[in-house]
Amino acid sequence: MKKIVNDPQRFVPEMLEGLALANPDSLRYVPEYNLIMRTDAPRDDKVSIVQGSGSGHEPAHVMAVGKGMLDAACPGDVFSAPPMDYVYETTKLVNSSKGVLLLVNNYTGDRMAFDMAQEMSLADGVNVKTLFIDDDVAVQDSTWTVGRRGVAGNFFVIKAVGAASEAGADLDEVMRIGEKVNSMTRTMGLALTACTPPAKGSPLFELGDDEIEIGVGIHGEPGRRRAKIMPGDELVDTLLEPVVGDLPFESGDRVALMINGLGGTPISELYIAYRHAHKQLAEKGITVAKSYVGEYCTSLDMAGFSLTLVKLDDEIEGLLDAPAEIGMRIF
Amino acid sequence: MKKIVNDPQRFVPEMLEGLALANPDSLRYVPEYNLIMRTDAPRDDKVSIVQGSGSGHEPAHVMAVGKGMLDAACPGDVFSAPPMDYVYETTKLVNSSKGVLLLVNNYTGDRMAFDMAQEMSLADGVNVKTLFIDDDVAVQDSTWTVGRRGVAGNFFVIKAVGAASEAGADLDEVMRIGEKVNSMTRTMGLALTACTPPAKGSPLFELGDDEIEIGVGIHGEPGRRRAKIMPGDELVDTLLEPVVGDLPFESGDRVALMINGLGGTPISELYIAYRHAHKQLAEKGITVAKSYVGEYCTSLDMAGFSLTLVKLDDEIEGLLDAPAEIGMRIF
Amino acid sequence: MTNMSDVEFVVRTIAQTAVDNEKYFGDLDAVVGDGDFGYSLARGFEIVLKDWDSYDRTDISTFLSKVAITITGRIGGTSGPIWGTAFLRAAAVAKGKTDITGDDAVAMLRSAITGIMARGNAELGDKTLLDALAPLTDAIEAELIAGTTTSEIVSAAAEAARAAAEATTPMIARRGRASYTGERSIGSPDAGAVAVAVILEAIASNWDSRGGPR
Amino acid sequence: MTNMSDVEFVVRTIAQTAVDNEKYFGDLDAVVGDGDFGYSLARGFEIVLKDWDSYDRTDISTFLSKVAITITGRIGGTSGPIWGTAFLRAAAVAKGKTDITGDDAVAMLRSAITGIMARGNAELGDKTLLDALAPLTDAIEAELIAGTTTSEIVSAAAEAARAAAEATTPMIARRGRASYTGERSIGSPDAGAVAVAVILEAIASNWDSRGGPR
Ligand SMILES: Nc1ncnc2c1ncn2[C@@H]1O[C@H](COP(=O)(O)OP(=O)(O)O)[C@@H](O)[C@H]1O
Ligand SMILES: Nc1ncnc2c1ncn2[C@@H]1O[C@H](COP(=O)(O)OP(=O)(O)O)[C@@H](O)[C@H]1O
Ligand SMILES: [Mg+2]
Ligand SMILES: [Mg+2]
Ligand SMILES: [Mg+2]
Ligand SMILES: [Mg+2]
Repeated sequence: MKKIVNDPQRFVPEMLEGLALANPDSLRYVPEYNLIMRTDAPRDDKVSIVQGSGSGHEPAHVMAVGKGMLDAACPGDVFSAPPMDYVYETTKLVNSSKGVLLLVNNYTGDRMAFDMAQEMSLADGVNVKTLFIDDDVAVQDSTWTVGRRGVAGNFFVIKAVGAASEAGADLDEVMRIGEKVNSMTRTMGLALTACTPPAKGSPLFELGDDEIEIGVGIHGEPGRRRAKIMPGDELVDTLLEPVVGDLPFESGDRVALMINGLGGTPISELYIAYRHAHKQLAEKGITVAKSYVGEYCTSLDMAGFSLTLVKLDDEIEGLLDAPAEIGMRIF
Repeated sequence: MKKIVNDPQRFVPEMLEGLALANPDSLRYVPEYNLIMRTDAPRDDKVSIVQGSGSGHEPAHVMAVGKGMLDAACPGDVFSAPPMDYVYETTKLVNSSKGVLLLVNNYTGDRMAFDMAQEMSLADGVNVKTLFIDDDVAVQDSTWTVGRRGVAGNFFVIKAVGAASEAGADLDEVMRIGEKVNSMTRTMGLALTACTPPAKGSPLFELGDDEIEIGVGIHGEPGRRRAKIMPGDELVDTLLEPVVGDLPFESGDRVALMINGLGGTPISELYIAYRHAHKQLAEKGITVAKSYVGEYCTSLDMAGFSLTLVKLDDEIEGLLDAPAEIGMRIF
Repeated sequence: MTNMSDVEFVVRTIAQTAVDNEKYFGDLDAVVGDGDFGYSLARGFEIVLKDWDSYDRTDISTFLSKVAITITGRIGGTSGPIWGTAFLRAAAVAKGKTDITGDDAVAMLRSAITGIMARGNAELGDKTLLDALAPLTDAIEAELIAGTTTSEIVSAAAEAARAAAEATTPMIARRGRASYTGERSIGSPDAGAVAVAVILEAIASNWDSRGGPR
Repeated sequence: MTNMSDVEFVVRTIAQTAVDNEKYFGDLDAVVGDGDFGYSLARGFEIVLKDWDSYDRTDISTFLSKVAITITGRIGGTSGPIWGTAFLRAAAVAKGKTDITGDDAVAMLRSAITGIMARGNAELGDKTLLDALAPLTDAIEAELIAGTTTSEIVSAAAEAARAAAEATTPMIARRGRASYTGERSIGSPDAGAVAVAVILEAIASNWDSRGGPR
């Protein structure tokens, strides 16, 4: 394994410490519960927004903490839901009189930890709600009744509820907005390579020099099927068709289009994918009103990308346009 | 080769087309000369800033075009200096009555193309100056008289001259600032893997599972020496010592610290590197006043990172703080 | 009849086995899952071993509850809630007891199983650790009826768990990360079920030398 | 004595060889450089072949200048300016001529060499294509003095270029990308020098069947 890593067990804490050192004015690292929170949280004039999930998805979610986005992120170890205690303590730490919204990608481990933590927090009198995000169209077969996974589309939910809470919306209203954005968001991803969790030290699965995995989640697991590598435009079509067909997105729609890198794919390639997706949508009469190209929710060093569409209306577009300041900065 | 690519010869044009499609209001793609320019360039109230270089370094330099940064970027093919014609045409396209500043990383091919293009532009009456950036301390042996390479430190030069030109500084003043920032900037990088240029289709060099290259530039060439993989903190020390010792940076200095990913390294690992660099500098009495963690100047899909320090004074810090709006956006 | 000392032996063996098999359990989870199963268990049970002496041993139930709190609170992923729930449910059945009979042990296991099912919304046949837990409980029950020795019962349970774990190979995963791969989960055993078998084998092979009153 | 048709043959062979050897030249550059040498030459000389018929052939000098403009303007990397300069300098020496003697050819090559040296700030022994160009020019000069046939001269030049290219292997690169690797550049030949040898060999092996007036 060739990574910038010391003790693999310290991978997440050291990353979080680095993040806090790089953002001393805006971020605070709480080592006991492995969490990153805004230095000004909790604020009683706004609902606190928390995202919990495993680590390995950076910039999601610890680098999405900041004004207009999250008040705290509560990550577990690499690809593992946070232990219930951490969620519970995070909820208490950011408890605001306007309430707390927990955002959770819909994976079994996360669901359970957050369900349990919410129960305990409610018993303590914290006004807390949980929103499960499930934008992944790769998981649609009704046989797999655990439901869809939450993947890169969580960015849009975070951005929208972050903006709404910053504007003073109450917990019910923030929850309504989050559910609405989630319901309008669809994603699918593919992997060109497997990723290597630091504690494992080797790739999670073997993939031939000409093979790819289609329909992957964000935890480095294999996808729904394996295929041969194909030209970039066909890779895009492979994701775009199921995504468009699912909501469905239709001629006349205005959308946000995200090409999300999974960690090991350079941004140059993401723009090649963006180009084709944008053109294909235009041909279908769908207008890309907002574009997002880069890394938003990754799987460590996995090469590959996911494609997300969000159906826009004036409300959602306004929330996406609202300013935000987060640790994933450029200057 | 597993990349998001169609025809490798169309890698750069398709990327640029994608970039322009994603930023229709702010960016224009000129296919004839393979260039990206601001839609509002040239503006006669400011010096036009152009960066030319090979492609494969994204977000440098095409995604650094925008308000407060570059007016145009003129990239060649992957890792190749742009043909002289393209530089010449770019210079003419952004010709402002306040003049044009060409920023060039100090590599032989780039030097020659820009020298020739500058001569031709001057003959045409364009007021143009060229600044060669050479921040790489890996190249210091006096036997190699081609001089230091320009690498990720170019970001700081771009940011500073971009801010100064936006504020109305004249060409001489912009040049002075660029030279000053360049003189205060030092970088060194290392590679954990080789990168794969799309036209070649295979890695540029072979590197064992436990081997790294120390002292690499930004064109995927091997570095100054090969070493065994080491813990993350030692990787940082390997770069930090030569960088600190070169200017030298000393106790009492305020610096900007950049941990730049080379394309295939996830941001989580970059923050692990940042953490140690920040702490080591603090121990030396050097204060990190501004931090930059992410991808600024890459080598396609190479895993690895470079470390840059800039010695700050009030002038430089003010210019780095100035607002900017570029294609490498988050929302 | 088993007592607190036997319970301690069982819990300690579970914890030690989890720590010792971090890599193996992780590799099993990596086949169609995300590879963190071994890491998650090891990090949590490490804490159980570290805090070992501090657990309240007023009675078996209290002891198991305290261990459950560590597991639930400190193990991440699906395993924290699942294994924590199992310990909690077993503790509830042992309420107030300082000795437990074979029937008590079966009742505790059955309670753990229904607890896991409720927590994870899973059923037998979904290719989870339940598919090892239920058969091993059945085996214990059968041996109790047959009236064999504790030592033989434990061995039978281990054999049943191993056979059951292997029998998960042809199953299609309907719960957990592996379920997202659909049909591709066929052909490899469930990591959780194998872990249960490995733990039972460790218990069985050390049972006779476990020390403490018998 | 050679004429416009011979010059066309030489330029066309250079262009075609560059296009045909894109991968080979790129791989040579990848050993200690950045691997783009083959790509850069091929993309530029492709345009030379495409625009072939449109070049002004008023005299040899004009023709070479037009080709030089394509090369300088359209080839990226170090090679555009280097190869473009070589063509421009050769053109300058051939000013006004429609026939060139052997001595003219030598003068054109010498002028190209000094042009490259000035453009790239390089000297002989820096491990660049100069280290093949200079020896092949020397060889032509020696053959002219000895009074051999044009065909033999061309063969001798090719042999000299090949030997010289191979002789770059133990050299340490002092110019170009390869120079950044320092001592590590020792042990592989310079990509530019090998390209010159391959081109000369192509010229030599097709010289007698090149067509046109002799
Ligand atoms: N819903 C569930 N109910 C019961 N057991 C489950 C469930 N989902 C997964 N498991 C068990 O947990 C194991 C995986 O645990 P772990 O790797 O910690 O979870 P995750 O899938 O969150 O990474 C599986 O091998 C399976 O035995
Ligand atoms: N300064 C120089 N002067 C003359 N020739 C040079 C110089 N630098 C490099 N070369 C030649 O150019 C070749 C590499 O060309 P190319 O790959 O296009 O350049 P780059 O190093 O910019 O990628 C080298 O093999 C060498 O023969
Ligand atoms: Mg997991
Ligand atoms: Mg090059
Ligand atoms: Mg797992
Ligand atoms: Mg090269």
